Amino acid sequence: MLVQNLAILVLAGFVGFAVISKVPNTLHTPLMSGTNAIHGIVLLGALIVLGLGATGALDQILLVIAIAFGTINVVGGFLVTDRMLGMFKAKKEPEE
Amino acid sequence: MLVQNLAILVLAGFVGFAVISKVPNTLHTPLMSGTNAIHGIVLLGALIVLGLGATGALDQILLVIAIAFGTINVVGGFLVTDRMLGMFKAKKEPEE
Amino acid sequence: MAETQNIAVGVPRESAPGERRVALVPKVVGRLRAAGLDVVVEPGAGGGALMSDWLYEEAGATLGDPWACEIVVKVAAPTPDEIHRLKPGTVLIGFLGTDVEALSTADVHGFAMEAIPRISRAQSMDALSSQSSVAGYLAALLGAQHLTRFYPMLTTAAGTVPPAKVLVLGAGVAGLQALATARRLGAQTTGYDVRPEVAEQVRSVGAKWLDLGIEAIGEGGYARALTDEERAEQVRRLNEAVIGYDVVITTAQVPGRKAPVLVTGDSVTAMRAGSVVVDLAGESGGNCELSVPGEAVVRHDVTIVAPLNLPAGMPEHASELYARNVQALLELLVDQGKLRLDFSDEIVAAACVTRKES
Amino acid sequence: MAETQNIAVGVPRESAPGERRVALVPKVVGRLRAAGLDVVVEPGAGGGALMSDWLYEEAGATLGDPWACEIVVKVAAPTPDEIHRLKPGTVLIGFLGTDVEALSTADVHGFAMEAIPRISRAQSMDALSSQSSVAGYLAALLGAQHLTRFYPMLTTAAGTVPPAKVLVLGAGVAGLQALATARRLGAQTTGYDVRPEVAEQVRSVGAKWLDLGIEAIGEGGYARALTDEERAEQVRRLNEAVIGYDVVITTAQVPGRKAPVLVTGDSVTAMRAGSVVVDLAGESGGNCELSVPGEAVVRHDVTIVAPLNLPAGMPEHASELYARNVQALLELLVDQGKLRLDFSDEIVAAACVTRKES
Amino acid sequence: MSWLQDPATIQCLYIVAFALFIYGLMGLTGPRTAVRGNLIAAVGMAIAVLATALTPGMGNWWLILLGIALGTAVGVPAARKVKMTAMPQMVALFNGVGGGAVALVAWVEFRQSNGFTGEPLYVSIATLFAAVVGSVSFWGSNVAFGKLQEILPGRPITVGRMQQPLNLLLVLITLFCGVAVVAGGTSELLMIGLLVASALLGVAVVLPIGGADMPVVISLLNAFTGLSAAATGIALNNTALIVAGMIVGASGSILTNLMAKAMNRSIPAIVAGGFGGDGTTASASGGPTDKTVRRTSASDAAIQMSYARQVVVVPGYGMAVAQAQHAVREMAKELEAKGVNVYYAIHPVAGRMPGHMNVLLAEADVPYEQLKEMDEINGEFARTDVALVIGANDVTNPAAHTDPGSPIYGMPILNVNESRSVIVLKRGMSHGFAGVDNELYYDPRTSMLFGDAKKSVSQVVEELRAL
Amino acid sequence: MSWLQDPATIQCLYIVAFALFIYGLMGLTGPRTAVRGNLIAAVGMAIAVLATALTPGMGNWWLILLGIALGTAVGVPAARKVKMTAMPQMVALFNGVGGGAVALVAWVEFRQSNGFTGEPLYVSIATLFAAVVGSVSFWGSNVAFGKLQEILPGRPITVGRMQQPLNLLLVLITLFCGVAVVAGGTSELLMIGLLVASALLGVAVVLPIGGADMPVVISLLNAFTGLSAAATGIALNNTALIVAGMIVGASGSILTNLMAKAMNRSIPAIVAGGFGGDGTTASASGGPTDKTVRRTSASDAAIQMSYARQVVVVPGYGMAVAQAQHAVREMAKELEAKGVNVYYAIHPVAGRMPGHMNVLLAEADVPYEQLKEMDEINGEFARTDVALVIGANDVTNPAAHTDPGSPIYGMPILNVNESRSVIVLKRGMSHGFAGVDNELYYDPRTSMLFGDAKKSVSQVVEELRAL
Ligand SMILES: NC(=O)c1ccc[n+]([C@@H]2O[C@H](COP(=O)([O-])OP(=O)(O)OC[C@H]3O[C@@H](n4cnc5c(N)ncnc54)[C@H](OP(=O)(O)O)[C@@H]3O)[C@@H](O)[C@H]2O)c1
Ligand SMILES: NC(=O)c1ccc[n+]([C@@H]2O[C@H](COP(=O)([O-])OP(=O)(O)OC[C@H]3O[C@@H](n4cnc5c(N)ncnc54)[C@H](OP(=O)(O)O)[C@@H]3O)[C@@H](O)[C@H]2O)c1
Ligand SMILES: NC(=O)c1ccc[n+]([C@@H]2O[C@H](COP(=O)([O-])OP(=O)(O)OC[C@H]3O[C@@H](n4cnc5c(N)ncnc54)[C@H](O)[C@@H]3O)[C@@H](O)[C@H]2O)c1
Ligand SMILES: NC(=O)c1ccc[n+]([C@@H]2O[C@H](COP(=O)([O-])OP(=O)(O)OC[C@H]3O[C@@H](n4cnc5c(N)ncnc54)[C@H](O)[C@@H]3O)[C@@H](O)[C@H]2O)c1
Repeated sequence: MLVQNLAILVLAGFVGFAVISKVPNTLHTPLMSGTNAIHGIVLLGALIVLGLGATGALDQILLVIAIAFGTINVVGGFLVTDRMLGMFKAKKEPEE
Repeated sequence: MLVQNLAILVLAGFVGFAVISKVPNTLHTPLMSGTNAIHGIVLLGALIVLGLGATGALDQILLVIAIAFGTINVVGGFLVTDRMLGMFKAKKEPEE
Repeated sequence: MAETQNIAVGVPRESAPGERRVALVPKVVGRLRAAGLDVVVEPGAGGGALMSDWLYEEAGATLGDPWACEIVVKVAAPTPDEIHRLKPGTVLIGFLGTDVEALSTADVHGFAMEAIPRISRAQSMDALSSQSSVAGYLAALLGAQHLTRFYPMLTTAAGTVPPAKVLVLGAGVAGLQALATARRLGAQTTGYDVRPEVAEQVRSVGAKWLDLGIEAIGEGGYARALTDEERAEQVRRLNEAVIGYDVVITTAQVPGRKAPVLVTGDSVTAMRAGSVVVDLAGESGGNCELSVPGEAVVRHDVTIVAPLNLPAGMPEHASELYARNVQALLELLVDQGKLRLDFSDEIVAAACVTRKES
Repeated sequence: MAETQNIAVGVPRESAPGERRVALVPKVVGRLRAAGLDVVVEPGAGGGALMSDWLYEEAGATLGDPWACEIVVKVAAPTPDEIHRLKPGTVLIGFLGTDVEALSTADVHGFAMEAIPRISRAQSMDALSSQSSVAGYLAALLGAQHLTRFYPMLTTAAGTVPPAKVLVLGAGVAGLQALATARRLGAQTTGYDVRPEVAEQVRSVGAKWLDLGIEAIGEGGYARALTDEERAEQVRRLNEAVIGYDVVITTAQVPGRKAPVLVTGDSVTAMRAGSVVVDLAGESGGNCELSVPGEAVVRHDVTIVAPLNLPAGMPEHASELYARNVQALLELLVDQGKLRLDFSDEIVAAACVTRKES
Repeated sequence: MSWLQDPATIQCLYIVAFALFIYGLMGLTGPRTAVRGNLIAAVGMAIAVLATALTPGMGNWWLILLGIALGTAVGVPAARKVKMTAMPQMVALFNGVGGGAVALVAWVEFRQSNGFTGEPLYVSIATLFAAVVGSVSFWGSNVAFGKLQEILPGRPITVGRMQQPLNLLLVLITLFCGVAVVAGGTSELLMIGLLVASALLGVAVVLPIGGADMPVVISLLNAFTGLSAAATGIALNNTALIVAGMIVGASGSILTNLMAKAMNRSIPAIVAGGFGGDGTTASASGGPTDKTVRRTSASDAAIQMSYARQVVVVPGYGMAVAQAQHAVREMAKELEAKGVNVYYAIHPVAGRMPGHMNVLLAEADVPYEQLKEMDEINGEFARTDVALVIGANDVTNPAAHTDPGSPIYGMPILNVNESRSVIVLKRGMSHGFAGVDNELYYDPRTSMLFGDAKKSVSQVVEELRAL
Repeated sequence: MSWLQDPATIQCLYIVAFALFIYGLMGLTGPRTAVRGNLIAAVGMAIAVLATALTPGMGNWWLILLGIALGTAVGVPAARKVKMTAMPQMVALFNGVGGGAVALVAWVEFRQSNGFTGEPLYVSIATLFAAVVGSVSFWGSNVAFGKLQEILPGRPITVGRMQQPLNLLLVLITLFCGVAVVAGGTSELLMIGLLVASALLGVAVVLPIGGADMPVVISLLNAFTGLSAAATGIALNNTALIVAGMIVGASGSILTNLMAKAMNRSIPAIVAGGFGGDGTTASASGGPTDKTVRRTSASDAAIQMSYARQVVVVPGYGMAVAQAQHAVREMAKELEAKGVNVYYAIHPVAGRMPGHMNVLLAEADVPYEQLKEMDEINGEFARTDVALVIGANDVTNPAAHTDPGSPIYGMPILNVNESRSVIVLKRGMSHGFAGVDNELYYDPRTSMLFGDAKKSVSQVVEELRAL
């Protein structure tokens, strides 16, 4: 199980590496923001731990915060990225 | 196990896709030859099946052939690729 | 004395007024010497092109009487006087013109440079092309010199002057060269010709093509003469087109005929004051109605220049190119230092306008 | 009759021989009219530039006696006759020259175009620059016209001619323009100046820089005169350098002095036959020892051209640029249709060479 | 419903989810596909969350919904309302909370498993790694946010020569707590010690870094958060977390590197700055003033222009010196091919001789119709998206209008500063012919592309072609 | 030794191996890193084989060694001795045996497991998939080899209108056998039927494809073999096989696509040809002769020139028509930056007026020193690696020397055919001014880059920049 996960880890690393090879500077910030949204996936971790039965009050509070954090990361991340990318959509509408 | 393997499969597909995005035509043939050598990895399949105890004579003959085939693929593939790529090394030696 | 057995090429001093060219230049003399020919140069022959006698001597020529040589090379057609000085059987090379009666009575082999066929193999002997290049280049400069305005666009602290518009009528060798030269100087160029296939060539020197919708494709790559209606129509449409241009350079010729009139007096009246017409067809009557061949006149505030013998205005290089053409022809006529006229050769046959009775 | 209250600008016909320019062109007349000035043009004033009287009238000028106007604009300095025709208190604008005695006795305000300071704000009035541009352009063409060879490289069936090498001595406004123009025509260009900072400017028009190792930086962006040793050394090194060039264009001037001799007779002798020297400093004595100002002479098979008043060779645009310079100056001198001389203004103060005693 | 809750189904959904992440990320690397790429990644995220919700035995729904509601309530308005200029700090904040979530989950895991008793070694190591990195990322990002939002001062804040020993101490404490836990320690104090020490570390490292370097730091922390998510994935044996986390970790590292390069900074130098080393802070080169200029890069200039409707090229003496005319013409052609209107604004005295620009542009075969005189073009600038000033200086200097003491006062100029943005190509901050400073360069709408004009323009051409 | 044989160790070695594959493959995509990339991948392969050898319980060593020895004895000399021109068929052969190995392994697995009794469904499906694809690949590759080696005729071989029904039949048989086995059939006849039917399918599909399309077909089969290896990996639960196979499958597909595009062919058209559809076969356009010309692409021209020591540009009327002079100059600059000597060979009558080329090249600012007259350059061609003929035709036509009947007989020409290779840029096969055919274009050392000269040269410039 662990080694398989390791294989996946390595492959994912290569994917990340190969995909981001040459990106124009202007896209650096949106891209950072986009990947930032993707690591909002940590939300899943919080969901699982809470969903599968964390019980103590402190634990639950902590996990609710974690879920809230994760949600902010995901939702805010994608929205902000979309807004940043708005400038690429704006092009030449008046003309066409 | 299977799903993990599927995950690996998908990731590997993305890697293959992302790595070969834009390659100059002149490198097409060496690249084909290089990837060809890599799928010589089937040798491993033959090794495992034979090594982990195939017994019948026919099976053993088939597997020896399979190993021979795999070896040809691997060894020949890498060598031929290297020779093809020789032309990229030849450049401008007389000058420098 | 093996050398005395070589046949000799004589280079007279050109006698035509204003002719500054010479049929051979020192550089080419050297090559002919190397090919086993003697060269006799009349003293002062290169004077018009600012090439002194000692340059010829240095190249291996002797100074002396060129008319006694087996081969005499000239630029312009010989005068009657000069024809008298030719020995019978002499090979005479030059622009011999259409009037070859006198020559044939003198019993010489006359090779006319303008009669060399325009086939690929003969391109190195094509003096019409080489001299037209010179003429085209100088025509563009002449336009710039007489124009009261700049060719190029210029944005300065004292305002912007727009680029001059140059129209070239007749896009043969000279016309294309004029277009290219004017464009180099920054003018906006347009070309026109009756042969429609020239449009691509005009564009290939960065000029626009003026399409009037009249075509006249003749033989051998030359234009044919237009019918009367066609001519009238052409002149009418040109009258309209010409008005917008600062410089109009005309090069339209039809071999063996009077040059067509392309720019009428009316057109000139309608042109902007200070504009220029450069008429390269001056020798065959001119493409502009108001041209005075050999002069620059101002009519209706437009300068009309109709130079005669424009190539003589750049004598050294014009002579050099001409001499190379002559050299290439000589190589065809002379074999190992001996004259050998092979009239079965297409070029020799076509170029020979008079032939000694033998 | 509000119009009669406008002050009037008079444009005489230039009287200097060969002067084809005119101080105002119709286009600028229109603008002055729009700015509330009357313009009186002497009949035939634009004739030399091929601009007819009715063009002026169309632009709003009246034909009449320009000398009666409050402001008289000229190109060349007025002759004594002309000075007599000026009313006291008239504002006279033009290239007034160094001899202003006569003017000051005539009690007029003389504004010399050549005295306008070369500061950024005054660039639109800088007639020296605008006329130098014209001169530089024409100098390059003059070289091409007198050279017995091509400027551009040309590979033809009759052999290849190499590009001409053009050297420009003195890379001020005219020199740079000459370099740029010659290069456009395909020549290989090289520039030289005593002011080393000009090297970058020479390269910026695609020319090479000839480094002789002599520097002479004067005031206000002009060159200073060289010391005797410096001059001797410069001439010696130039003698060597000049030999390899087909065309040498000289523009070296030091304000208020005789032009330095840069091309000696010896250099000319050593140049290749057929080469050309174009001497733009003809008016101040010439940069070439053998120059005959105003003529084209052949010495040692080298053509030496020393034109006087070259800008007059392209009268329409030269006049137009000059007129724009004059217009810019007038805008400084005239306020709402009234003369208002503000001698505290740097430009007004510097340009005014004689002042009416008030 | 049963097959839906089959672990295989969930795993397959995870695979679909990360495939969408990757596909979306590929889209994000090109301006044309970026918007769609972001959407695709978002869909992937939705699928991943749904798949998790399907996990058999999930409970605590109310709490989960509470958390999600809270997060949405905070995140959506924040993302919607933030000003475009405040985007970088918003990203920092979002990144920070992500790291915070990781750290919290790790803490709870510690508590739930009673200090990892009975868990395999790799689980404890991965969880602790996640805790440390998440905590550093959370606090570091918050400091970065504070600096950019100007809650904290933007300049480097250090404790002087004590910086390095302090950092070292924090690292040692973190390590000690971690090792103790792995070795079997179950005291929660160890875990809290680890979280606090790494939190302090995050603060201590980011505080000394200057505001100009912040974007790079945020990107670095972003990559860290990704790695911590991957570690959580390993601990929880969750493929989606592993893949998504690792992709962010890898691409984030590359991205950080690219960003640092584009800003002419090296990551070690920046981080060294954080560790009290001698990483010099980025500042405008040259210019004795304390005004700052904004640098830009060829690729940014290219993108900016390719999305413009109208670009006006303002050539000057520098273009002539660099002999950049051919490259300029080429650039214009590329832009025209993208549907951009290109004009050339020719100032009467640009260059060093009358008509200097004309000669050069004609040589490069620029159509006469595109050359505009000053009077003609000055009205156009207000309608121009980008004014590209190539080696021109004096002829664009607003001092000619505004400063009566200036030697160029009274000279008409090209009003490039009226256009929406200005990109100036020159080698450094040196003066033009008139020898005076140019206020234009300090205008917030101006960015400078330093370097020889020919080289810069050629780079822009390349970038345009790559778009 | 024990820890070495730990499955975890072996798995880790596999991970290292495939990481090296990927890294190597990345290297193979650039000319500078390709050689090293290939080596790295080979090292990865060695590690994978070693790791497999470590698997606990391995036996049959002698047989294994026998197989390896056999393979080496055949493979090494074959790879060493093959002529450069025969490389493509050698690759086909190697690919084929790889597919063969997969098919054989699948067969043995079937036999060993007694028709997959007791194996999970996915094992049987994956194995059968491997068997079919491996078999198709083996036989298809062998046919491709035969065609390229000219053992089989290169032209398409079909059974006419029966082709489609035949192929369909073979597909159905294959499917039937496969489904039967999956459904529980254990008869070995089913397996043999499947192998035979897919073998015939491989032959039947490749035979009708013309020789010109072979490289694309080989690449496609290569991708297939990769997929079959991945399937084997799934069946054997072997990560290395899965990853390596899948990478080859994916990259091979992309590569096939790229190759087809570069040859102006579409994969569906090619395969349709194999299935008896109307995929027209690639042939030289224009020209009534049956002589063929070799096409090339901008990227190949770029690579060829960038690795040359000397390139001579031969401009002609076509360059003038296309007004390509600026692009040509740019290209020369790129080449010079790469250390290539560039000259321009100016024929006396190139173009349509004396000095035509001079005017244009001067406009583009080509230094005079690089312009060479005919006499000067003709001696140089023998020392020239690439002669790049841009829109010139008559002036390079050897008929001027060899064919007394030709209208250009006797005209001096540029001896471009003496240089090591010639690239001709023109729009099609039409004639020049003299209206005669040019033998040069059919020379084996000549390749044609069709298209407008300006566009072609600009593409070459782009490719040069991308190198
Ligand atoms: N046109 C005329 O007739 C004439 C005649 C004489 C004087 N002038 C004067 O010249 C000035 C012309 O203004 P302008 O804006 O054209 O030029 P400018 O004000 O002189 O500025 C030129 C700028 O180009 C930059 N530069 C130089 N070489 C460069 C290179 N290789 N690459 C990139 N940038 C380079 C320089 O900055 P860096 O060093 O930082 O790169 C400099 O600031 C005016 O002041 C005018 O009055 C004009
Ligand atoms: N120089 C002179 O003074 C002069 C004067 C008159 C005649 N000539 C004659 O002209 C000929 C000159 O020879 P040359 O080799 O320069 O030219 P050429 O033989 O006329 O061939 C030009 C070639 O360029 C190609 N082409 C045309 N437009 C193109 C474009 N846009 N892009 C790419 N290719 C293009 C054409 O082929 P595609 O259509 O297939 O593209 C054509 O085959 C000689 O035969 C000479 O005798 C010369
Ligand atoms: N085959 C060769 O090697 C070769 C060599 C040299 C020239 N040529 C060709 O021969 C042709 C003629 O060359 P040339 O320069 O000696 O021609 P030219 O001097 O006889 O005439 C000049 C041009 O005027 C044009 N013209 C004639 N009547 C006209 C009219 N009414 N209106 C407008 N234009 C008119 C002609 O079409 C021609 O283009 C050219 O096309 C040239 O390419 C071929
Ligand atoms: N600030 C402005 O706006 C402005 C406007 C116009 C001109 N200028 C500058 O003023 C300078 C002079 O312009 P100009 O053309 O009127 O100058 P000019 O006509 O007085 O002199 C021409 C050139 O000759 C050079 N020269 C003098 N003696 C020489 C010698 N012995 N050898 C070689 N060269 C010698 C000078 O350096 C000068 O470059 C130029 O550099 C120009 O840029 C500035």
